[in-house]
Amino acid sequence: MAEIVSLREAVAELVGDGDTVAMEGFSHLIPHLAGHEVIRQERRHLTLVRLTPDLIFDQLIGMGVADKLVFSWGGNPGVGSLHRFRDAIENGWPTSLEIEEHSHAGLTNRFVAGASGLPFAILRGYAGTGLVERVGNIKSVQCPFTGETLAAVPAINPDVAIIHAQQADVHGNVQMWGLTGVQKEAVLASSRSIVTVEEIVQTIELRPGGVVLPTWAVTAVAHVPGGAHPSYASGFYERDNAFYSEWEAISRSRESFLSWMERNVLEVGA
Amino acid sequence: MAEIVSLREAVAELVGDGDTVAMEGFSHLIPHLAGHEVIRQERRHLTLVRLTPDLIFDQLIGMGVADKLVFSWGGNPGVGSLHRFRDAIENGWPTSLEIEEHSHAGLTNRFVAGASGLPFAILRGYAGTGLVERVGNIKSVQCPFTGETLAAVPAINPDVAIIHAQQADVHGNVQMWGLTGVQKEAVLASSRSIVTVEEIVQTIELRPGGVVLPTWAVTAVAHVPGGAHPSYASGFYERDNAFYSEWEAISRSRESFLSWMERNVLEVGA
Amino acid sequence: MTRTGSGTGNLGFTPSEMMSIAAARELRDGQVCFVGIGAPSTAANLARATQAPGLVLIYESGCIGAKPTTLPLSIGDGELADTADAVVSVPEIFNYWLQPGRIDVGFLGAAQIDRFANLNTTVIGPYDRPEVRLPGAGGAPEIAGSCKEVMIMIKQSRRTFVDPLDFRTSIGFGDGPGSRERLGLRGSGPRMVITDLGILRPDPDSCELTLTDLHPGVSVEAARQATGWELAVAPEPRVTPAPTEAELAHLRHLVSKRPQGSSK
Amino acid sequence: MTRTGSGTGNLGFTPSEMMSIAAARELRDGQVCFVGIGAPSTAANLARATQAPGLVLIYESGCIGAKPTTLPLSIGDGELADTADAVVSVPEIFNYWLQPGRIDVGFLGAAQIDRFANLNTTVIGPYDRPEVRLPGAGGAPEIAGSCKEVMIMIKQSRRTFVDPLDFRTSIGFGDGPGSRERLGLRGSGPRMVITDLGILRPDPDSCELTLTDLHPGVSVEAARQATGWELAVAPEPRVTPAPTEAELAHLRHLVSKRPQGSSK
Repeated sequence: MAEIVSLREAVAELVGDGDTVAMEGFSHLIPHLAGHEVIRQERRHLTLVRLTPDLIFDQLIGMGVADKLVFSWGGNPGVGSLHRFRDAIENGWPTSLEIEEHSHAGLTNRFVAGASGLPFAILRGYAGTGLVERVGNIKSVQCPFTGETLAAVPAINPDVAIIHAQQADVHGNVQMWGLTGVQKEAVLASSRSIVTVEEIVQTIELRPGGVVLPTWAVTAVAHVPGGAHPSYASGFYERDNAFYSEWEAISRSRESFLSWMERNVLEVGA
Repeated sequence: MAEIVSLREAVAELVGDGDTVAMEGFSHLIPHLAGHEVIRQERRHLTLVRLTPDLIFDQLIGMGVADKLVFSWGGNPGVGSLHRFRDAIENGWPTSLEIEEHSHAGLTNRFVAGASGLPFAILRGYAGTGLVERVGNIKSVQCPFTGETLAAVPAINPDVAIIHAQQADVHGNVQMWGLTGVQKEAVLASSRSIVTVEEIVQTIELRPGGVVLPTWAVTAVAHVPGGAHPSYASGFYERDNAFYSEWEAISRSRESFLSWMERNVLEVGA
Repeated sequence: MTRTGSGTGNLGFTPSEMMSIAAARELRDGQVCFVGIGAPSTAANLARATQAPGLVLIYESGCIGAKPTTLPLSIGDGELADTADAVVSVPEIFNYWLQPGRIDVGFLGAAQIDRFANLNTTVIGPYDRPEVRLPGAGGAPEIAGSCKEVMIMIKQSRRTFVDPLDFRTSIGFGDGPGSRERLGLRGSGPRMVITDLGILRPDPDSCELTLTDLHPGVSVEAARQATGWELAVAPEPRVTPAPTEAELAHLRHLVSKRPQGSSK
Repeated sequence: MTRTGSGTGNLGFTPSEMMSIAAARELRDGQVCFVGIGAPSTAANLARATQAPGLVLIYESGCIGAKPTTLPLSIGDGELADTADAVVSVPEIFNYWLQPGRIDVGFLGAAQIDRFANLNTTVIGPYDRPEVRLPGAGGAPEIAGSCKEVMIMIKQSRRTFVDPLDFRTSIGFGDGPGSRERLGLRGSGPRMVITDLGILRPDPDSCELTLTDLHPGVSVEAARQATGWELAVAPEPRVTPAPTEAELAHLRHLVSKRPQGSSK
């Protein structure tokens, strides 16, 4: 059964140096405030995993939390580059960042295999792309019935998954709705999980499009209203598109980035 | 885009002799009346596919519609045997019935592979069971990353899927809710599909647990209120447990079966 | 062999009732249990009504955390979906919930069992010319393979306790020690077999089912007579505590509300 | 090369607007279109507002049949989910909807394109020491492989039309005729490349991109100058009809409602 704890406790107990940490959220329900807590607790040498690393991953990378990034699309959607991500890859600042990149379909299926207790997944993918040569983690397998060759990717089973959801009940059952990306798979693929939520309710009432994670499949729930800002939480608040745009200027230089992080993350409590 | 037609037209146009026909419904939303129409139109040599053949498959088999059955559990749930299914397998009446049997997990994954456009699916399954030797359609594959051996089953891509749902809108978009089994996969795996529905509404309002099939993924929708009886349609009517029980006596002898079918199916219009 | 009738006899409970109650007692609060229909569902719901109110029931129809107030007739009754914490598709139940080994207890019935707790629910007689065609595998092979442990409920007789099986639908301990490991199965296999006569557990070394508990009024000899092989018996079989009044009351209340149509 | 500015010049529309409008015209009512963010999303929504109101838009975030009234900034804006016929998980979008080849048109942009319409969205410069690290593959490799046909929108210049690519992120016609077949790809590949200068289509025999249409006021020479290889040109390139007032009005209305923050 999930324990309901503070975000500080959840990160302190469940995220260790050197862990592989998936923070999922496909443009919606991105666990920004949980990422800030990981930064404040000065975790190091993490392997970060996410289909769509955006601002919170830019921040984690810029603060030197990660040794490695597993991803499939890293940008500021509709705005442009992730400058901290680029600075790490192009210039090794603040540390060099190993990357393993996939297509969305490939990394998604790594999560699916992980959630399914399978060692790998097959897909029609990657054919004819440079990714096959550049990424060690793509192989092929033959169909034992038709002889066709398909791409194979290994399961990913992170140490910890961190996601944000709209609500949990007092028992730790979680419900999210709207775009739910690959969050269920990330939680089910991982050894441990932290779910930050907008609200804790007595009883969950199922919503249209509601995806429920039963409490016994979650390790910890933390009540973190606004935990997805500047991304959004359908039913609670909208995407702060202006902030995504502002991030372009904030993150472009190392100095303005660090000073923003100092003021807005390090000096702020959980 | 799905055409909205009568059940008679749908079966006449979309179900041909010799077709492989999946009629799905996992204890809920079983397309009974569509099955009756297939019987009335005297289709022959069908390969019928379903995880849980129950009364409607007993009727189809007893009326000589099928040459082959692909399934994973054939019984009258909570009551006992399917006598027509048994009579066909044990005594070849009214015709011999070839069977290919799987576990639920295996047949489910045949549908998943079919819906996914993959030639096969892998699972941890069948290990140590007699099914591996008795069913030609189970092979194994090695994980190219770990070397582990896993079961492999071929995709199933029926000619037609027939399902029952609670509602469609006037454009042919379909919504079902409650237990939805493997119906989405059956429709997506098949070349053509017929969805019978309890009601046709102007606009679909998403329900908790609602599963939507967009109109362009469906071939035909037919308005068939009560189409799942004696199984149930959540929100419309309950399971007729008494009829499931009565079927035991009706189906036990060939004579009482045929006379029931005559009165209740053949003499009834679509 | 006076214990095979369905009357309550002079003990005040039937062998079937004893079987359900003995099984229910083995489920612990907070466990996650994958439940087959029929006897396992009765026992699991009795456990929820008695010592394990937080038992999480999973039905292969897609119900996670079902809390039925009446016994379902099928594994897909509306009551299961309406009371569940989550309802998911059948592919998801098997691929995301069962296969990875996150279920504590798989709860199975069968038509035949052998000395290594392998089960048959497929055919009686030869596969190609069966005397009785049974329903088939359903969820059993993967429940048997993937759950952390398995509990089996089956009425004990020379028709059900056979060696060899007419067909091996799902695996217990296969051909004995090492079989499960060689097959790469992750679950530890059957923990116990609960019958209307007593309880059998696998011998830690040989994996062979061994009679360790007898229900009240049942003799070792009666259990031997109801077993189609030479039954291994523990040195001093325990006697199952008789049903308490509360257990019987809960069970009878549950069964009385079972939908019309159930034959077992 | 006076056509690369963003002003409307004396034609009354910008090259970017012509590109969006030319692309929108190629989408047909009732088609199912897998849309990337940015220029493709603008064109697809313009098509929905003009000649293809029944165009079905699919976004990789999980939206099937999205009907946004404002242009989304990201592929996961709330507007997309709120207006969709169905919202599904990301695994389902890729595995059940894209992979089987049920999407009519995949609509892609890129940073670089080569003469066989292969695309780069990964790096400028060497992979291990990139000059510019781009976002990466996203959904593109499987969109390019699986959709029945692919349309590409890209501004034409010697920086974008290059041979060879710095990295091949997704495939057009690979190394030429037969490449897609050898790779087992099911979709037929790029049908056209729409730029701010004109339209290029693959030669039926050689698969090489050939300039077949020029936008109003653009010369063959200008297109040649903006191409990093010797551009194949059709014998008599058509001239794209200029945007109608209605097209321009719809486009400008859409763009005016785009959320703050968009840089393209």
